[in-house]
This record gives sequence, C-alpha cells and structure tokens, in this order.
Amino acid sequence: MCEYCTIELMICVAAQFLKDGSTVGVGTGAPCAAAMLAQKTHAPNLLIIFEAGGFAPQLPSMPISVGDSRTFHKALMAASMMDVFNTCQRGMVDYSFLGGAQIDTYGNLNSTIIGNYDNPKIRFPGSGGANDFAGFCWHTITMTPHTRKRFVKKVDFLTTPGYLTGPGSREAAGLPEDTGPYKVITDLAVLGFDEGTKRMQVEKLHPGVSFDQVQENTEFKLLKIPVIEQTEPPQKKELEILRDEVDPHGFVIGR
Amino acid sequence: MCEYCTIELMICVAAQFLKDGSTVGVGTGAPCAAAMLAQKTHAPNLLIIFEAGGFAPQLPSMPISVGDSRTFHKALMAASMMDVFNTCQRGMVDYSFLGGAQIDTYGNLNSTIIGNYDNPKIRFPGSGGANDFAGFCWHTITMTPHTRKRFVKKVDFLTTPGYLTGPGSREAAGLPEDTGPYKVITDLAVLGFDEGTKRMQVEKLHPGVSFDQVQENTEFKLLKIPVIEQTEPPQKKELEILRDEVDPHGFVIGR
Amino acid sequence: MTNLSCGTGPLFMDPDPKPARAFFRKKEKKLINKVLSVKEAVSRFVADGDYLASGGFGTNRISTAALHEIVRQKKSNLGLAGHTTTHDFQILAAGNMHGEKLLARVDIAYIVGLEARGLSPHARRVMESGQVEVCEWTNYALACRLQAAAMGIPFLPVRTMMGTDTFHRSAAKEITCPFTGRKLVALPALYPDIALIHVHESDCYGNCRIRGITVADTDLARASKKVIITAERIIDNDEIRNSPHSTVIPSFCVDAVCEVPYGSYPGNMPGEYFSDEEHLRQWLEVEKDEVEFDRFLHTYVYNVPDFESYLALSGGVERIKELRTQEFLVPKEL
Amino acid sequence: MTNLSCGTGPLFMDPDPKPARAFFRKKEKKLINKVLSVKEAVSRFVADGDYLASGGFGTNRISTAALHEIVRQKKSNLGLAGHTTTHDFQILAAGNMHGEKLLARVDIAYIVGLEARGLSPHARRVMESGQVEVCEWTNYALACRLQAAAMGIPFLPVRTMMGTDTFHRSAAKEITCPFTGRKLVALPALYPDIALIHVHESDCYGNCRIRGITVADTDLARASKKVIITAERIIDNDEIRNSPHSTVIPSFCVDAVCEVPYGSYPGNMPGEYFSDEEHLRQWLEVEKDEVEFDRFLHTYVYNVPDFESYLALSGGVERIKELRTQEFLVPKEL
Repeated sequence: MCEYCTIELMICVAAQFLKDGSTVGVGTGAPCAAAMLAQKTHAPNLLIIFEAGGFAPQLPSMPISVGDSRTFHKALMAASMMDVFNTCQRGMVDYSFLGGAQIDTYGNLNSTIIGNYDNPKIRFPGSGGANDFAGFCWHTITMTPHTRKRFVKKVDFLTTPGYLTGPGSREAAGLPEDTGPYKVITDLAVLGFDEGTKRMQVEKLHPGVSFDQVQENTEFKLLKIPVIEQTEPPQKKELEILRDEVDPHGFVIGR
Repeated sequence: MCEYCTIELMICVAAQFLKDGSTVGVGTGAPCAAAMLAQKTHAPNLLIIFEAGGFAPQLPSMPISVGDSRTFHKALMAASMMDVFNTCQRGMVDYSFLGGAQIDTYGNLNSTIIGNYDNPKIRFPGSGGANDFAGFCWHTITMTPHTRKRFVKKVDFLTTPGYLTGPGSREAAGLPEDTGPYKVITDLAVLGFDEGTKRMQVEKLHPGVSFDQVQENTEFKLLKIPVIEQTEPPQKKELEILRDEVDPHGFVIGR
Repeated sequence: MTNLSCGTGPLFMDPDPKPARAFFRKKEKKLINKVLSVKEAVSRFVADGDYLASGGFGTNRISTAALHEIVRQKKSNLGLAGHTTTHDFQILAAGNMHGEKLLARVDIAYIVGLEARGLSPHARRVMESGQVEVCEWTNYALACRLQAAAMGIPFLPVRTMMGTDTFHRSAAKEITCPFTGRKLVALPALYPDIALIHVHESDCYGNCRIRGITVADTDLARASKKVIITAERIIDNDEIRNSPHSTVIPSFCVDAVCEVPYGSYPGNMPGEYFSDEEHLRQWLEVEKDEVEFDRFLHTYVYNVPDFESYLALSGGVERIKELRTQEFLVPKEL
Repeated sequence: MTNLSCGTGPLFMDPDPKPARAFFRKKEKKLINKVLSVKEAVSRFVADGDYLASGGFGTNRISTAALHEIVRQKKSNLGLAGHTTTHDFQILAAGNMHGEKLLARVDIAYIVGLEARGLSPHARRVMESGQVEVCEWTNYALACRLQAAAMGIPFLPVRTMMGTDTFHRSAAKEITCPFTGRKLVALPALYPDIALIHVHESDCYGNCRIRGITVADTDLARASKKVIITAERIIDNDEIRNSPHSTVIPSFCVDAVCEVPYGSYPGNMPGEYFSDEEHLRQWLEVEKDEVEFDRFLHTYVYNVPDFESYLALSGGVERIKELRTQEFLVPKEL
C-alpha cells in the first residue's frame, strides 16, 4: 500500500465498476479519469462515449470539454449529439457517469438551482445531457463529495432521474425498464441501492471512515448491507497509471 | 418549326413549367429529361433533387436509377433519403415530377395494382417515393400517356395523393396546406386543375389534337378553361439541346 | 380531432423498444475481428424466419454477394423491408420457386420493378400469386421506421401517406399532435433482424465508410439486431481513426465483415464501377420463362460456390474494368 | 393510459410546420454569392427579438466573431436555444448589463457553466436576477426539437425528462404511443429565427464541411429560418462538388457566408487550434467584478471594430500558433 489522496481513491474505486467490453458515457473531470484508468488497467475494451458526438477516442489527455478535440481524437467515429443519445436510448450504453449539486436517497440529482425555482439562490447549469444519460443508460454511477448539504432529504430541483419516488416509479414515469442508479462514490464510502426499496445503502467504507460518520454527513437515513467491507485502497500500479498517464498535469487529482 | 415526336413535345412543355431558381424532385426517364432540359435552357439555377440522396448534381447523362452515381455526380451534397424527404416535408421543394399507371380527375395516382387489392391482376412497384413527394412538395407535375385505361373515373388503388376527393380534402386528411397537383402533361394535351372544384381541366391542346379527342381518351368528364390555346411546339434550339446534350443515346426520346 | 383512422395492413415486427433494448444491451461491443466469408456470415447470422433489410438502393451499392448466398443456402420464410428494392428484390424473389418460400412477408414501398428498366416477370409472378403477405408503405415511411428504431423510440409522427390507400393498406395509425392539434401519421419503429449492407471500406471490426449517398443505411445499421457488412476493401483500423468523421457505421452495430471486391455487381458502386445493364437485361429476359430462369439460376447462383465464381461467369475483372470506364465517363474512342 | 401531464414552462417558438413551410418556400435556393463581412451579416440577418441558436458546443467550434458582433451591435430582446452553451452564453450574457437586455428568454439545457472551468459569475448574476424568462430542457431534448423542425414535423416523441422537474419546467407534453401504449414525451419542433454556425470550410454559396463531430449543427442549419456561416476558409465550389458526401450543410439553407480565420477563438477548432484556456480564465476572473468586466468588454468587444482586432489584442496569430501546437499535441521541448 502507498499513500493516496481521496480523489485518487474515488477514481480507482469508480474505475473498477466499469467492466471490460462495456460502454460508458462520461463527462469531464473525475468520471473521465476513472474511465481512462479502467481502460489502461482491467478494461482495455471499454468503449468511451462523449455526448457531443465522440465515440471511442484514444484519449491523449483529459478533455476540458465533452465536445473538445480530445473527445474524438483517433476515435472510431466522430458523429453527432443525436447519434450519441439515440445509441443510449436504443439500449447500447451500459454506464453513465454523473455528478450533481444534490442527491437524495433514491439517487435523484439536482444540477439546476438551489433555493426556490422562481427566485433561485444559485443558478447551476441545468441538465446538460445528464437527464438523458441517466434516463437511457442501464446503470448510473455518481461521483460526489459527501456532505449533508449534498446528500439531502429532498433535492431542491429534480434535474436528473434516480429511482424517483421509489420502486416502480421510473417505469411508471415511462423511463426504460431495468435502468437506474447503480453506485454512488463519495470521499467517505461506496454506496449502492437496496433492491427492494431502491433507497441508498452503504456498501463499503473508505479506510478510516465509520458508518456513523457517513450517516452524519447525510441528511436522509442510510441503509446498509449486512456486512460492510472496507474499500480496497488503490494499488501501486493503478496510482502510477493514474498519476503518470491519465492525469499527469493533475487537473483532477490536483497535484 | 421543325419535326419532333410526341415525347419530345411533352418533355419540352414540361421543362417550361420549371422556373429558374426553383427546386424539383425528379425520377428517371422523361421527368429527368425535362428537368435537365430546363436547366440547360431557361432555368440554369434549377436545383434537382433525387430521392435516394443526391442534391443538385451536374448530370453528365440520364440516370438509370434515382440512386445511381449520376444522381450525385458533382453534386452539392450526397446525403440520405431522410434528408431529401425531410427537405420536402419542411417545404423547401417546389415541384415533384411523377408518373403512374392510372390517374383520376383529382390527379390521384395509382402505381400499386390493377384489379382487386387482395387478388390483383397486375402488381406494380408501389409508391416508392411518389406518395412522399406528392404529399410534401408544393406542386406535383405528372407526365403520362393519354388513354382511357389510364385516365379513369376511379383509380383501382390510390397510391399517391392528388386532390383526393376534392376541395379541402388534402387539408382534412392532414397533408400540408396549399400543395397538390399542378399540371398533367400527356401526349395529347396539357391539363391543369380548376381552382374551385380541383377537377382536371384541359388547358392546352397539342398541335392537331381536338378537345373531343382528349375527352374520348378520358373516362371521366374533363373541364376546360374558357380559351384553350394550342401547345407551343418545341423550338429548334430546345430540340437540339434535348437530342444532343440531354438524351444523346435516345433512352427517353427513343431515337 | 376526430376521425383518426388506422391502416389495416399487418404489422410484421414489434415496434416496442423494450425487447430491442434488451437485445442491444447484450450485443458485443468489443473490438474483435469479425472478418468472415460470406458463406459463413450468412450461415451464422441469417436464420429462417428472419426479417431482412437490404442496404443501398435497389441496383446501387447492394450486397449482391450476401443476397446470392441467402438464395443459395435456401433460407426460408423471410420478411423483407422493401424500400426501393429492385435487383435485390429480384434476387430474393428467385428463392420463391418450386413451392419453396424464401420470402414470406414484405413491407412494400417499391418492389417488382427495376425503375427505368421495367418490371421483373418472376417477381411479379411471386407477388401476384398471393403467397407473400404484404403491407404497403412509402420510401420515406420505411426510412422513418428505421430511424425510429435507430433512435430507440416506438414511432415517428410524419405527414406522409395521408388520405391514400397506401395508408389504408399500411400498419400506420393516425394521431393528433399535442401542440398543434394537427393530424399526423404515426409510423411504427422497424427493428429488422438482419441487415445486409455493402460499403466502400470497413476495418476488421466493422467501422465503415460510404462514399456518396448513404440512402437509409446509417439508420438501418443502427436499427438492425444483426448486421452483415460486405466491403469493397478492408482497411486498417488506423485509417478509420485518422478520420473518425468519415465513419458512418460504427463497429458496435456490426456482426460480420466480409471483404468482397466488386460485391455490388451487377449493381452500381459509386466511384468504383457502373451497373452492368446487359447482365440486368439478361435477368429480366430469362425470367419470362420459368424453365429458362431456373436453368439461369442454377448456372449463376445455385451451382457456383460463391460470388467470385458468379463474377467470373459474368466476365470477371475484365467486365469490371469496362464498367469502371462507364462509371468514370471515359470516352470510348482513343 | 392515464395521468398524462404537461410541462409548465413557456413555449417560446411556434412548433407548427405551416408558417415554417411558407417561410422556407420563399427562401432563395439559387447559387448566389453570399460572402459578407460579419458586421454586415449580423446587421442584415439578426433582428431585435429574434430567437437565436449557436452552433458547435460551448467552447468548441463556435462562431465567436458573430457572437461578439451581436453584442457589439447591441441587439436586444433575443431568445436563445441553450444546449451546452458555455462561452457562447457567456458572450451573449455580457449584453445584459446596465439595464440593457440582449437575452430575454432562454431554452435551457446547460447555461452559466463552462464545464470543468467552473461557473460564469456574470451569467449567474443575469440568470439569478430573474430578468430572463426560462424554460428547462436537456441537451438531447433541444437536439430533438431541432431535428423535428429539420424534418418539418411538429414534434418528436422520446423517452427523456420523464418523472423529473426538468420535465415539469419544460414545455413538453406527455403522450401515449398508439402502438405500444407507452407513455412518451412529445418535444415541440424548434425553428430558430437565426443560427450562427462556424465551420471548417464553405464555398461562397454556403455549402459547408465540418471535420469532426457535428454536434447538432446539421439539423440546426436545416431548422433555422436564417443561417449565418462563419468559416475558417472559403473554398471553391469545385472542391465541394468533387466530394459531395463531405457537404454537411447545403447552400439552400444558408443566408450569409463570412470568412473568419481562427473564428472560433478562444474556443477550440478541431484540427486547427485548441482553446485558449488562459484567456477563458481571464473572462471568468474579470466577471467577478462588474466594473472590471465592463472595462474588459469595452477593451475587447465594444471598442474594437471586428473579430480580427479582438484576436490581435489576444495575441494574434502568434497565440494561434501556440494553440496549434496544443491542438496537435506537439511536445514542448526540442
């Protein structure tokens, strides 16, 4: 084991959820770093998709925008936004990787406003492609810092669908069947969703973190799986690849 | 004046209806010859569109198929069938140029079957893109031989919309407003449509042809405009261009 | 809005995105070598009863090699999406003889004709016999149905076929626009089981390029559950990656890649060779007599092992050279 | 199907195809020389009150020249389609200062942010002030709305936004699929009055090529009533005709062609130059203080005659050369 910072841990953990041969729609920053790391370790056949139109680039460095040149550098196809989201809606994309300002127990995300809609305290960008990705892809993975302000009982605005109001509600709303939030990776823990209630549950705790600590940083009541294991710390090899090849300038991991 | 055959007359007459700067969706054969002739005479800016995806080619010769190489030879754009018909549906295409096995007084066309649908005497190809063109383009021009078997009271199958059952019926059916049959050019006459009744009317008679002769070759009762003029015979220059440049091998004009 | 009506034609394929999504989810997305012989590809990916779609446009950029192989392997009970199918339809219709039924159901936009070349006598015999179940559409309607499937939605609302018998004999339905109150025609998504698409270039994974019009093939490749690509040339993956905006079909849609030079013959391949009008006339001619047509088919299709042999019988590369001069408008005289 | 609901957001533009068809019918289709200065193009084709759409993707392949000119000419009361608008939004939002109102209504998918670079302080001030009327959508929803318009149909039925506040604050409506009974979201067609699209190459008539991703620009050009093209290079019509499948926007959609080398600066132009991150940071930085931002705008936008002068102030061709080395990943060291 070797030293690492929390964001590195989060990225290494996130990377492990991306299976080889699967397809993933990613944004910039940590999600993209995780996808790149996965591709350079256990998932060389991970097919990365960017919403502006880039399919399966050979990423030379971290993109700054999900539509910049890097996102289709030596790609298999440089197409259109319609093609990307149609591919997702058609059922061909396994994972989407999102962030957000607020998240609730059902994995619903807010990236629109804080406060009252008609007189907001803060205006955030809005959905972008997040709502589309989270509606269409089979699994949604979220990466976010773990604070009570972010893990809230009720999001101020439901920008992007998680399990909405619980079991069956996505289907009732008309969203494709068998889709929804899969994992939430924070600086404290790895969380998943209880199959019966679709509520968020703690599945792994990062080294040195207790369940109570996670609960204290969460406004809603967390479920937990029977045996919560500790998150496996990043391997030396993973960290090397992350630091030397994925993000040598420290844009995301911040060195 | 000089000698010409009927198909040459028909093509020259048809060409005159295509205004410079307008757009036209054409098929193979006589319609294409008419469009090419128009382009080489009074309408150098005629924008010719082929349904398989060719926009504004510089036609080196008559295409054999509306999707062959000629249809996008030195074209402005080689796109898709969707792009062509979307362009028509969006209202950007002025004329479409069609044929058919049967036509009725409202300009409805049959290119599907002769006889009973469930047990047809003859199976023709079907709509192809004809129904789409005639529904979306502003004006439909039809070229067809003039016989009682073709100019019928009731088409055996309404493949492609004319004025359907008369005034207002296209709009009631949901078709775009202000569209419909414009001219029918036969080996006997030039016919149009009465504005009030949307029924077919004789507008010009080819040299040596009488109204009665046209009516005899038509199963339904023809209307006529107050003063029917004689069709202007082709000019020498037009015929030269048609014979030497448009169809030098006589594929359509048959020499 | 009142008086909404429905077409009475049969809907051959399920437009629901749910089973399609489940299928596409399991489809292999990895970059694996998919190069196969046409024989192997057709044997492995075309099943009796499948619903088929042929790319290109009738006599232009068609996968003659795969179409012949389907006839040669005596596949049966197939469905077909017939947007301006001409010579491709003629080839498949040849499988309906002697009581055999290669084609069982056809979504028709344009069949039995070869455009300016006239009608196919054999295809007419097949279609007039009543042995094939049919549903009427238009070229745009079928293209829209493929686009709906490629988008993963169950229908597209358009303004075609309205007021016509084509609509009444289709399986489309009228709906009302929730914004304008307008009547529209809802076209059900069409997810073919298998598509046969001939392209200029593909890498061994199935990333494809087409020069010239794409007709409906970008949507067709995305809408179809299985896709067989025949390509004039297999090119290196590096070449694909050096110009990613030239890729029109991505590898994750493709199941088999077959290298078949001149594979659209006797059809036209844009920028490569023109159609062989003599040979196409011969097809139309021999079809007039069933016995003669049967003999022709045995000579050119059944008794040859592959497309290369068919091409050799038809004049081989020398004939292609001649068709190249036609494609490139080379003047005859020196 | 019961419980169909409607978004409560404002529908800014008429989705009905009838007036759009009437407009497109009259649009000039001839090949005429459309080359204009950006100043002239914006003056002639952008009217106060118009609904605008910016091509590309925020900081990538955007028409900076046309965007600056709109601010410089103090256009007012504009609508905007905001699918991942980032620096383009930031530029336009600069027109909302000192009581002036360049932006009056925005269809939002993504605004006020610059992706990984953070949020724009000034754009936030504008949007949090309540002076701009808004309607929420998603990137896909806006792309679909443009596609519906490009197709000439009043809506497209898709499966996005369902069950979310994004839907409730949109102007979309739920409908029932006539084939499957499924609930779907109907997205109204969006016909912008004017589109600004930056491309790699255009001929003088407006036939355009884009290298790399097209984002939503092929539909945008077709959906918009008026289209201003800015191009890195004007090329000969012969070049267009020699490779017609490379044309992604046809001339009959285009009203003005402006040659603006480096015209996406400080944005990224694929295959040409990378984004100028220093300059973009400077924008974000100066925005924190309104007085400083005002001074910045006067220096860089209001008090210069054109984009070329802005570029010169920002380092000119020397800066572009540096951004080229970034675009082409040229190692720094010798």
